[in-house]
Amino acid sequence: MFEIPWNVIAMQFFFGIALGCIFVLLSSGMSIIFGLLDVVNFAHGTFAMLGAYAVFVVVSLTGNFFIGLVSAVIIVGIIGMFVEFILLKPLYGKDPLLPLLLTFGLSVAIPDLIKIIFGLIGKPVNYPEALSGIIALGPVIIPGYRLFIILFTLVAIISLWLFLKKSDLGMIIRASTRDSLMVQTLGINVSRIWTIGFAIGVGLAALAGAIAAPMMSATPDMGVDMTMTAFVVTVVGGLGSLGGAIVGGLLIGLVVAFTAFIAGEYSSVSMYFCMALILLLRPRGLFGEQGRE
Amino acid sequence: MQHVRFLHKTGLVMLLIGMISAALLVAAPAPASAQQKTIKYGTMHPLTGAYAVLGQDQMRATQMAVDEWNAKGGVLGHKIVWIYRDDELKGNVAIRRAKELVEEEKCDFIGGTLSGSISLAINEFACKTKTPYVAYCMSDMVLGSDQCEYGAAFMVIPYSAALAVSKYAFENVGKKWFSITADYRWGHSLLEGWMWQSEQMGGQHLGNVYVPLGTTDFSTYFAKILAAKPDFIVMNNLGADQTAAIKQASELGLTKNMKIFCTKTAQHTIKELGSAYNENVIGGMSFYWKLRDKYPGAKKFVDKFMEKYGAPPEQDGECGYVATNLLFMAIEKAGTVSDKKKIMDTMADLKYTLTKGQEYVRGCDQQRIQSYVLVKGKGAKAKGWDLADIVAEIPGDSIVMSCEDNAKKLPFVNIKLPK
Amino acid sequence: MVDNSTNTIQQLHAPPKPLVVYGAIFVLLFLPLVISTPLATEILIWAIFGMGFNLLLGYTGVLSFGHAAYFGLGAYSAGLAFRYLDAHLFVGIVAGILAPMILACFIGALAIRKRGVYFAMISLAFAQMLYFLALSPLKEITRGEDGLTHIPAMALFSFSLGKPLPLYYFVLVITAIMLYSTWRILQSPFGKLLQAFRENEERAKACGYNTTLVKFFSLVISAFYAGLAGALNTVYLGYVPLTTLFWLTSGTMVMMTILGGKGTFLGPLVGVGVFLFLQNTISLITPRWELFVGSIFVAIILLFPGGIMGTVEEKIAAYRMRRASK
Amino acid sequence: MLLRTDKICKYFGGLKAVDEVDFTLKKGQLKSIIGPNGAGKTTLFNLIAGAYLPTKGKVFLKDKDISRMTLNRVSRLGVVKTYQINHIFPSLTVFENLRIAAQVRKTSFNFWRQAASFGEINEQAEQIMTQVELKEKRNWPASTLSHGERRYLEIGIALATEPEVLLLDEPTAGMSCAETNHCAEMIQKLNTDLGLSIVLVEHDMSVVMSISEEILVMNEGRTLAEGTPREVSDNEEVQRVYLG
Repeated sequence: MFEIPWNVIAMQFFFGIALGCIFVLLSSGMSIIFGLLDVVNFAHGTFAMLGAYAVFVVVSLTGNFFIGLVSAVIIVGIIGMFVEFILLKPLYGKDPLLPLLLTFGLSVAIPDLIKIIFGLIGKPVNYPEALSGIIALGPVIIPGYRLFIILFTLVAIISLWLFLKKSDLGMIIRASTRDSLMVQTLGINVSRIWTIGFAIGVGLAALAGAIAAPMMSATPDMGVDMTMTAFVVTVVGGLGSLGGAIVGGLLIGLVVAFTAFIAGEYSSVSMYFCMALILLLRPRGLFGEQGRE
Repeated sequence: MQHVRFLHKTGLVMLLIGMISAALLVAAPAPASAQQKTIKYGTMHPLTGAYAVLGQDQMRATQMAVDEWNAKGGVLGHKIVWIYRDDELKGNVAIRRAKELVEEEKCDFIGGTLSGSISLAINEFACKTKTPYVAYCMSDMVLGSDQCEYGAAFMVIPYSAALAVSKYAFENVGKKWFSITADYRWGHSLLEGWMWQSEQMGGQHLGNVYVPLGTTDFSTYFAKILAAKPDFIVMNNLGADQTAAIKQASELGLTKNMKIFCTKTAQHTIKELGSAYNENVIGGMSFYWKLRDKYPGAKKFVDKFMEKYGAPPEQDGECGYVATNLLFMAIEKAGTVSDKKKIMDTMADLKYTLTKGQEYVRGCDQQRIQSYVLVKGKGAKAKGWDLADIVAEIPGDSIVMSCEDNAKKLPFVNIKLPK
Repeated sequence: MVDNSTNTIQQLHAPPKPLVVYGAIFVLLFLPLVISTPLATEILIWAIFGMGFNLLLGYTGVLSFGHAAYFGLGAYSAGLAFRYLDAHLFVGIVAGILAPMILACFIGALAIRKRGVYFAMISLAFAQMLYFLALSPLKEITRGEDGLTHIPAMALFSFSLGKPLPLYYFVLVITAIMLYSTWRILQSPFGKLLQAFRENEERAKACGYNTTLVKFFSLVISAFYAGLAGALNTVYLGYVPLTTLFWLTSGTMVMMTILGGKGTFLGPLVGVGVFLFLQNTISLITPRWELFVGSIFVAIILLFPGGIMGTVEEKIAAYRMRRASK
Repeated sequence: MLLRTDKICKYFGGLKAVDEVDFTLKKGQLKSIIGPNGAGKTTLFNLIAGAYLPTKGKVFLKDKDISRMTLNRVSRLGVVKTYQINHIFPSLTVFENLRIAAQVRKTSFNFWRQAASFGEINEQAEQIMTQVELKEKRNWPASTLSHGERRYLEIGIALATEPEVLLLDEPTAGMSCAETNHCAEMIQKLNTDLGLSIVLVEHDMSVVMSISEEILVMNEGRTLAEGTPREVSDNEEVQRVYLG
């Protein structure tokens, strides 16, 4: 074997973490939705795709990527609210598979809608000027944008955690995740909490899509892969666990990065192997609660 | 119980009657088709899926060509009836469509398809049913055992594209190269072409990474490439994969101080990439609309297409236009609409000038010998459809192997691809 | 006597009368007269796939979002046997059935204990794993993206299956056998158990049934159907496209079954027929047919969760109820 | 001793739902468990039936330790529970509801022979249908039955699995006065005519007092008193819990 320089390994590690951060954003949204509503959101990647398009639209209007990021979350969050309110609400309390099937239907229909509105060709989103440079730490070269992804995800996840832990609304959401009946008896409109929770979940997905948009452009069919990744990460981390989504996301990011380095053609299958392994060793996922699986 | 048994009996009797009539259906000779003066041409295009935009272009260009011929009064006095189907870029659907076109719609000729792998399957089907098939895509179907007298490929074949781009690269940029290759047959064919050329021209292949189709994160591959310090990077991939790869190369600053060669690129890829596709990114195409400044045929075609559809044609559109024309030219020259063998033989020796300079179809393997165009991106200066500038046009004869070699897949079969 | 009225009421999910089985086969005999033969053949193949899928989703209540794995594995096993071993038609089909059943045993052992949505996700992920394996790492055998070509034309007792109509009737014979088998299974103690299980898993358990085993068997039987359909698909196409393993194949199956009516005997057949026919027709009008199909699917989930046949059965039952009460 | 628990406990987090309860049942006995809401009656039931795993302690059926067995295995051994809330197969007919339960010991995984051709199973289902007085509703979907009829069907399903011990969880819940009395009669008949051992959780004191041989009184997860109906009703502590 030839020697692998340490700086390449360091870069690989860094890229893996950056990739993992996108997975973290994706799957934490998925986890919140599942924990709160017991809904497996098959259209999760589709909402991420909408986030990418939202950032494209806002950037081409305002020219500012960061406004784009924030408005992507808001726009998609509002779309999510409507989706939950009109389409998902009638299905609660029925067969738990119905919401999954419904969101699957959305994941088929929405990309075509996007094709009609924005055309068949994807839309470019440029790297924000301020972050497009590279940072060289000796022989280790780091793109500014990836560093931004990591820091931004850190901030996003910490504020999400603070929101859930400290704010009144956050506490109600967490309580509803545990036992929505109990919350209802306290005189709180749980139905509204669900809508908000769904909006937050797809908002996080939109954030993931928006932040990934400069790296791969916004294309109508980009959602499917993201849904799959979110599934894998969620199963690895444990269904409905936020901590699991974070650790699982980073883990899968690193696994993909190092497989790409060692044996490129295995990179896309590696995360599925990882999932199968976890299932064999620890069926409920890394952080899953017993009995929820 | 009695009741149920009765139902069983009725059912069986019914079935028996049905079976007899069905047997008659199978045995009945096909109704003799009325002698109408039409010929039927059926095409398949991926109108849904990731490459829908290219499928749409193929379809439009075919329509344009058919309309032109019909306006001239058809072929040999026969009106051309053209139908098209969506193959969804899926193998099973494409085969179903091909079967429908041939067996149900009784098409005399079929064409289209965008995916090389699907074209191989359709080619096999066309051979079995002896239906002439004109493929619009880059395909290895004219090589080795896949070659068949009823199949013709009118896009540049994969290794030719690689030879064209590599020739330019080794002559003008440098010798040390690193490649990113989509991990399937098409990608491998391109890589073979590059490696062979590299041997001929003294290039130095520093390494290759295989990337599964549909990969969206390439950053994890770039660390390896940066460490190798090549003169230029070669991308043997397409569509969304290429978009992501170049975007992320630009993120690492690679498009600022290194050249990137895309063995095949597309107009819409350049558009999707926006400013990331700058002057350091050079891509290959079999046709770019700016050829209209060079050839009157191209000007006629591009202007008409623009006027009709509001956007310049992709190379796939141009290929569809030429392929459709060649089919009808062959029919006209052969002087028969029914002797398909003769039509294919005639097509195999056509010399013509349509959208580029003078070209010809090579007799032995029914492939169109055509030039390959290299374009250089314009980055942030791109405006509307003015996305790139032509830097070179490599003549067609210089990038194909002889028929004997093609039949044995030489010399590429001897290339040892990296693991 | 009360007997009269009870007979007419019957329950909603009554086992189908034998006439329904024969009637369905009778209608299928003439399908190539109405629609194109390749389309009709494809409908039959997908209908076999759908019957097995319905047994699992409709009758057992387990959603597998990775049934492409069984379908695709069946297709590849048969294709590999045909191509490399020059296997006889039936040997290839048997290979195409066995391999997915073994896979189902493996996935079942690993994941069948999980809750519904969890199983759906895991099965999907396993199917994707197979897809990516076939795409890149195993491309030497599977030919990757190109799909498996050069599969010799099949013949049945020196009777060529290369022509569309003989092929159609060959597939129809198998479809008829499977339709009848499904009907038998539904009438059997095991079939009854499946339905009881779907109705109330907890109670079935309290009755002493090992419900995990029920789900497991149901999955394996379903894989049998999927594998058979996959193998027939290979015979029909003379080619194995990689897309047989892609998740969209599973997704399409789910849509077809829901559309036709899960848990109804004819549901999969009707669902497959309507879906493929619609797709075929709408795609001639607009390339954006996915928007329509997706929206129709969403509307069905919201308004007619019983699908076409479920709604029809409901209407018939309601009509009979009204007549009986008069 | 047919059935016995040994200091059985079930904790849900900090809540001690059942705490060191010793419960015994002799063969052929009809024993009731009573207690105020939240006393842990249903939890004890579920522990015996195998629906819950005990936190501590053991359950014995004829000296065989069944504490770690799952619901279906315990059921196969002959300890079968019914449910407080109706747990039937709603869209199957009454007859099929019973037949499903009746086939469990005979032919659960036969997937080719027609169910209708298993004479013995069908006869058994018919017989139980008579016992629980649902003969007239034979071909009706269970979902169309009245509440009282569903309660009967509930018992019928349990009976069809040929239990040795029948655990009835509030069989008369939601029934009218007349229905309740009728149901009590039926339960007593099962006990005397078929010799079934029955454990009954019941709210209706008059039913409990009239048909039970012995009563276990629970409060806050623990045993409060045990004895014949008379002994229990004379117990001061029981009176305090029930009145105060």
